[in-house]
Amino acid sequence: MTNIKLDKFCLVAAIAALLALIFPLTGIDPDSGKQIAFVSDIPGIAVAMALCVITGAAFTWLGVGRIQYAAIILAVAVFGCWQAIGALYGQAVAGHAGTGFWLFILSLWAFVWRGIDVVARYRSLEMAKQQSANILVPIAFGVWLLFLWEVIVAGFGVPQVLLPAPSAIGLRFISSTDILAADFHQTFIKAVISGYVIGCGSAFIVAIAVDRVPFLKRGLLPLGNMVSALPIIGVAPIMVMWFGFDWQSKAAVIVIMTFFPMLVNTVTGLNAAGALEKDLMATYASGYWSTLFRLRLPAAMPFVFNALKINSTLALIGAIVAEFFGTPIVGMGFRISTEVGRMNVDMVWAEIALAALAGTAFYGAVAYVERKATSWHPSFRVRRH
Amino acid sequence: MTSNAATMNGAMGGASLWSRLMSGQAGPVTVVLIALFVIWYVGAVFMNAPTQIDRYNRAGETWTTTRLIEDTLAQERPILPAPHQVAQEMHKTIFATSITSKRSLVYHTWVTLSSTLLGFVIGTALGIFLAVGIVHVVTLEKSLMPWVISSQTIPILAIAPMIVVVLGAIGLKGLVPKAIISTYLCFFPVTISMVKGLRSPQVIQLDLMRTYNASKWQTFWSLRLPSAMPYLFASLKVAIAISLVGAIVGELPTGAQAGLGARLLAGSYYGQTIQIWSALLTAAFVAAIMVVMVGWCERRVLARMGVRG
Amino acid sequence: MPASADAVVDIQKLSLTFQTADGPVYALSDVDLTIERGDFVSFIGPSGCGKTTLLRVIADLEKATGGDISINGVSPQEARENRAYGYVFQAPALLPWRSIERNVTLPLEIMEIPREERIKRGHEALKLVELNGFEKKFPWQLSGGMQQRASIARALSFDADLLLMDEPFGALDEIVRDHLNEQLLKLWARTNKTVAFVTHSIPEAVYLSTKIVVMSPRPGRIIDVIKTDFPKDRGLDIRETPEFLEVAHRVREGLRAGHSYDE
Amino acid sequence: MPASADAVVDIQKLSLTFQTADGPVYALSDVDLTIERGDFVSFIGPSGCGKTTLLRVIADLEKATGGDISINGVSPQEARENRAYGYVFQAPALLPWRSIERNVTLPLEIMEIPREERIKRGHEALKLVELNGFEKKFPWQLSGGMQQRASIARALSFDADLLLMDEPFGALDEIVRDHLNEQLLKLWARTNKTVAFVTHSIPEAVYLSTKIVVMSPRPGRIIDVIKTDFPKDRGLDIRETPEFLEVAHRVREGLRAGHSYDE
Amino acid sequence: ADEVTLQLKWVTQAQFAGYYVALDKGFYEEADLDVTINPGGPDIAPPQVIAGGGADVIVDWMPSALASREKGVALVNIAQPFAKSGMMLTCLKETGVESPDDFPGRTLGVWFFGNEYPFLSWMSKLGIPTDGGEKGVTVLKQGFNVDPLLQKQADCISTMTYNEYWQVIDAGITEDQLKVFKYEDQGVATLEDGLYVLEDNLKDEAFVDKMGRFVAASMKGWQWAKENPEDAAMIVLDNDATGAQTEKHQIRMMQEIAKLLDDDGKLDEAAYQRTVDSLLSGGSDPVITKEPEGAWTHAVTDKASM
Ligand SMILES: Nc1ncnc2c1ncn2[C@@H]1O[C@H](COP(=O)(O)OP(=O)(O)OP(=O)(O)O)[C@@H](O)[C@H]1O
Ligand SMILES: Nc1ncnc2c1ncn2[C@@H]1O[C@H](COP(=O)(O)OP(=O)(O)OP(=O)(O)O)[C@@H](O)[C@H]1O
Ligand SMILES: Cc1ncc(C[n+]2csc(CCO)c2C)c(N)n1
Ligand SMILES: [Mg+2]
Ligand SMILES: [Mg+2]
Repeated sequence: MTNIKLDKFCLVAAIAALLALIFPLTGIDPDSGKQIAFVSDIPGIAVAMALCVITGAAFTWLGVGRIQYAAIILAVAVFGCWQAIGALYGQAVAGHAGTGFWLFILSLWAFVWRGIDVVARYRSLEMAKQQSANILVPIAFGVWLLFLWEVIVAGFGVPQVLLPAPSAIGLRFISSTDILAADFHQTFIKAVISGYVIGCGSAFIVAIAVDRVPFLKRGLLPLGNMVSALPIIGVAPIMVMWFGFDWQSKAAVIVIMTFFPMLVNTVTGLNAAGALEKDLMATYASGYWSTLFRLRLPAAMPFVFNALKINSTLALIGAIVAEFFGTPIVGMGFRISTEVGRMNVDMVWAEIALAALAGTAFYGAVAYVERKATSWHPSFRVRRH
Repeated sequence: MTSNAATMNGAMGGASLWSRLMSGQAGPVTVVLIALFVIWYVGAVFMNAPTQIDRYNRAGETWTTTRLIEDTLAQERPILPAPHQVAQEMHKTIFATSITSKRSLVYHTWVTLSSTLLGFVIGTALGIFLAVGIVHVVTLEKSLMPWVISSQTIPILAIAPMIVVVLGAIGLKGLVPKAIISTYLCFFPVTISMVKGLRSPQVIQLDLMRTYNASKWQTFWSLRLPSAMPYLFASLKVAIAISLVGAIVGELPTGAQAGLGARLLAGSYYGQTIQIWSALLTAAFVAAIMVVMVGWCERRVLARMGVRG
Repeated sequence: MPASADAVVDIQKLSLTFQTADGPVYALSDVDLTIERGDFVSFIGPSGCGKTTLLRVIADLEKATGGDISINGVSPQEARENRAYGYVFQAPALLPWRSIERNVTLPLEIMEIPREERIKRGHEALKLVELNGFEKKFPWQLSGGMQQRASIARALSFDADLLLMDEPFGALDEIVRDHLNEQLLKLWARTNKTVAFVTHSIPEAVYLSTKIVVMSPRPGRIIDVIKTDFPKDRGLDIRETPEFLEVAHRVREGLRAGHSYDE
Repeated sequence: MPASADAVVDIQKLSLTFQTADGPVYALSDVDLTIERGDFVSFIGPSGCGKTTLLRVIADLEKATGGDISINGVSPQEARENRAYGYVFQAPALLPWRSIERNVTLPLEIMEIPREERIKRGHEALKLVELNGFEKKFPWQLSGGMQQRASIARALSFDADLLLMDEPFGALDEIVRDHLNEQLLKLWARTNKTVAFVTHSIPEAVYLSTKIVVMSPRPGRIIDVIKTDFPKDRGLDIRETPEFLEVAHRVREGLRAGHSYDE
Repeated sequence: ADEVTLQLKWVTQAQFAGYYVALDKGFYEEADLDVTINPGGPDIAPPQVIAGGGADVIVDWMPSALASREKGVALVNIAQPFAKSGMMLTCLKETGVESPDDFPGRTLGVWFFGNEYPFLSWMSKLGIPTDGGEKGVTVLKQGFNVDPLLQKQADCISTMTYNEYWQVIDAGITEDQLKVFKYEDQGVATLEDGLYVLEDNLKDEAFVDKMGRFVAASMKGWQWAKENPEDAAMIVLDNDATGAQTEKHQIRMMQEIAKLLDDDGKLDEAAYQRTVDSLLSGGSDPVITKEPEGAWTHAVTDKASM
């Protein structure tokens, strides 16, 4: 028995690209009744497809064991993507993509997946190399998803008002930075930050008070657990009614949304210190506050950060949804709901992109602080061996 | 020492009914609830007083404090309705109305509940599926995981209307778009917890399976999945609550269609705060009941698995 | 009530019952024991016989439900508040967010001893357990044995006259254990501290102690107290002497009598 | 390559290096060892010397980076795929959601042995460790010692000829340990299995083995292999004989030679 | 029967009584049509729905429809049942707003989501900036109700003659405590609640015929509703799935709506031109940038009146 293992992904890529050369690249123009474009009309895409067939076939036998090989197939895939975009917009394929075109995309998909796969398995003892590989994987995956989105929207000719292509969103993002900045300032800097700080801060203080008074702990916590299961979003119209149109009402919604996760987590965390450690402090006749600061708060930190992370995503979403119920005419939620009505869906997506960026950055920042503050925690520990 | 022993015995044996009540959970919860009601009433009086006084002034009436308090607790469109007003409205719309009527909260609850449950089931399935992929396929772990987290920073709730329209364009109407919004929200906690749960078997247990030369599937069924059960249930409690939020928000834009979200909106549209609050409280009860039911399933399953407690 | 002026721990008819959901657990019953100044007392007995519980009662981490106990002539609570003892738990119980040095000086910090003094005494304690050079490391960067030594240093750092040690060397391998046994004996001989020491190992108990307390379970009782008279500066080699083996044999017999195999 | 037809484990110039972020860790180096059918081999050595690693290489839980190893004449991987051995880990590693019976029959389930047969063999294994009557209990309802016995029953249930045991009695108290030692010896004498046994306790090693392998750390090497010739049906009392003490002394000297105190 | 899906601009209420009456009284059935009415709601944009294929015909305001047309959704007005605008700005007298000259420095509540165009053109006609400032007005995105006025968060709010205005009255404020500015009176009225379809579909003769029957049946419904306001309101209530509407409010709404209705639903070219001019005149930021072409047709109403 020979031990040759065929690389399945490369095989799929090669076959799909081969079929792509054979099947019609585009559909038929409904007006003229003629084929819109042939592979042979567009040298770029023909070359790219041929290249895919060759590399796919080669690596089907060779296997993509090495990182250099992965680099080659990723390079071929990037070239292919570039040609596909060129054909879509430069050669009027947009809106009429046919079987051949989609087979070509499938071939690229197999390449990209296999390439990412190899990079994901890459192991190096050099920190720098390993880290760049670790970052490259999700980025490459994300870029591929954007490409797919672009190609599907353009290829099927999805109306702009339903779903704009990433390129259109990107252009809009760049050309509207002033509006985006103003909205960001209103929603994020004013409402989210203040709501988050007040909500998490007050919950933290209340948690310590609750912890001091066992009666409250027994009485308030079960209710707290219930309240965190509430559709808090429902209070948004009430908050607007109570706190007015400006950012204060949004901050109030955020305070309510973030309060209970923080309360419940902090109280749980304050009880996380082990019995042994508590006994240890007792043998030193350590007082309440001394034990709180030296033992229980440090032990509670992982729980506190857990809540801070959950809340970082909740806060922005809360603010945006609350703007739905009345705002001054600036803010990310305002813009989203207004621009849908104006059929400027690309602007809507630019705001969504901004929200996703801001939310991810916020989460990342909290996660970073967590890593610094609780570097002692087992989950962050580098293995000693 | 002896005195110490005495107090301990005292605490165990002859404790007064009162202190025993208050040392459990039911007692304190009741007290806190009563306190909340008192605050609510006081709040209602204070928040509704300005408009009430305005109204007296406009009508040129004179008023006394007692009358003011009475009137603030009986407004038709109060800023903050009093608990008994909400209770009356809930009684009227839940018990005193035929459940097939469009004015019955039971009917609206059912509409919301059905898409909640559908979304919850799909979301849980999706969440588990993703987690299984992430745990078994390195590439998925590295490429997908960061995007799973980022996906939750997209304000899906704000673009819910657009989603409903776009899904409508591809022929998905009624229950499904709402359920999809629920799905989007509730797969996340399930994925995160299940990844943790499926990874929770200790190295030694995995090694054990290896010494038996167990296949991936055998390891999954006899080790990973059972270990993940506690994590799964913890996340299901979050997921079901969040799924309800999704269904409610998904109903907001569909305006005049049925559901608790539509009730919230319609109440808001006509400034009928009592209606808003009763829809809100109903949603809260539904959420609580669903969480309790998941907890009940959890206890049953874990008990069958022999977990102590 | 104190039996002798020199009694550090004086226990009379002590009993302790835990109230649990399944009914009462009689952890200790009718325990009488006096520990004199300078004594090295080992407690040995099958698992669950109440060794830890007894130590915890002395340390005021558990309240007796009957009988009398006094530490240095006062109640355990007062003794604890006077910081009369150092306690070494079975597990190291180091705080993972503090460096070794800051773990060792934790009790001094709580006693509000000035910083410089703290650091000085911390260094001394670490030197005693041969951990100098590891001050800035974090607990997880040390092996299990080193962690246990750090926790001993912590108990030594504030120089209490009474040391309560609950199976401090349980998790260590035999060689390291032998070595730490030697060190502990030296420290004890030099400083004239009083030590109460729980162990599962018969040779360890025999080697270290001036008095071996053999306990039996259900309810925890003292079934034998064996005095030894090896010199204070005994070496590890005494373990192969007939006297040693004889005492060890007596301990083993006592243990076996109180033991049931199905635990 | 196999040295003798009867060699169950044959190791030649085996070495294993872990690649870590801080640089390579040389866990095993140049290990030569033959275990014959019916041998009871104990591995003893300071913490971190590579005992577990060696056992894991034999079990194909770790891949050697150099040298040759064969189990029953085939590679460790094939041996594992043939289910050639039973492995007892240091901790019981019972699955908490399975009853004792279902824990013990887990390997049989994975080998797709029919239900009735499974239950029969499970019962037999449980009887061997004197746990009959506890089939329906869950692990947490058993004491630590009973759990460890259940895990031994699990390794015995599929009746492999080779038993690999990594400090199976490490966490037990001395009396229970003695008892289980006796039981294990009886089982071995009766079934003529081959056993590879890791321990920290010198008396345990001497008492149980036909061959004691003394190891030293950094990198893990074998520094002494001591053959004993006590009868197969030895009793616990041999531990007080001079021959026993002599072997123990030799082991202790070997250990001390390879030991450094700062671990 | 031919299937027709109608997307409304807002929730089920008497504002759309004609369509519900036509459905309920079987006028559509008589015209061999199988009509589905989809209610709208806040943040449902009818042009988006029709672009996505979710409806055949939509109810929309002309400013929004023309703006969408510029964004590439080729909407064409096929009928205009509402001849007059019901939009107004309602202020509390006590705030001292007497005329548009008093607007600068005030806070005004405005609906967005494509409903802001009439307001914006009015302000640009008055030369009042809408960005806050000393000389400008502060604009609030008004939510779903009249709270901003009642709670004095705004000096004036947008209301419809047939809806929000009465909610203010119901809240206990009397008519003489209010100052209203009707868009009709200010000469800035734009056409509301017209029927729009996609231009491409009109190439199809059968579709034009279907719409002809649809418009005819709908106008019959409107006629009936005008004549029987109480019954029409009850039909609306029957169709409201939230069960939140009240009889009193809907009857009153029907009566007000009746005042705005046209007889035959045929688009008045002059009114169209007025709307377009007003939208084009938006100063630096007009709602539409160029004179629309082909944005309306009489083809359908001509068929309907045959
Ligand atoms: N908090 C408690 N509640 C109920 N029972 C307890 C509690 N603590 C200990 N016990 C019981 O008291 C008995 C004595 O326990 P203790 O920990 O003192 O034993 P031990 O001699 O230290 O055993 P080991 O050698 O295993 O450490 C045991 O049966 C134990 O189960
Ligand atoms: N996966 C690993 N990666 C890196 N180093 C490892 C790994 N596993 C073990 N080591 C190192 O290899 C050496 C031998 O470890 P091993 O567990 O075999 O020791 P041991 O003799 O079993 O010790 P103990 O008696 O403490 O169980 C140790 O220094 C250990 O730190
Ligand atoms: C968010 C929101 N947008 C618009 C209106 C106003 N409104 C009520 S009825 C109606 C007429 C539609 O033909 C309009 C625009 C509102 N109240 N809330
Ligand atoms: Mg103990
Ligand atoms: Mg080991």
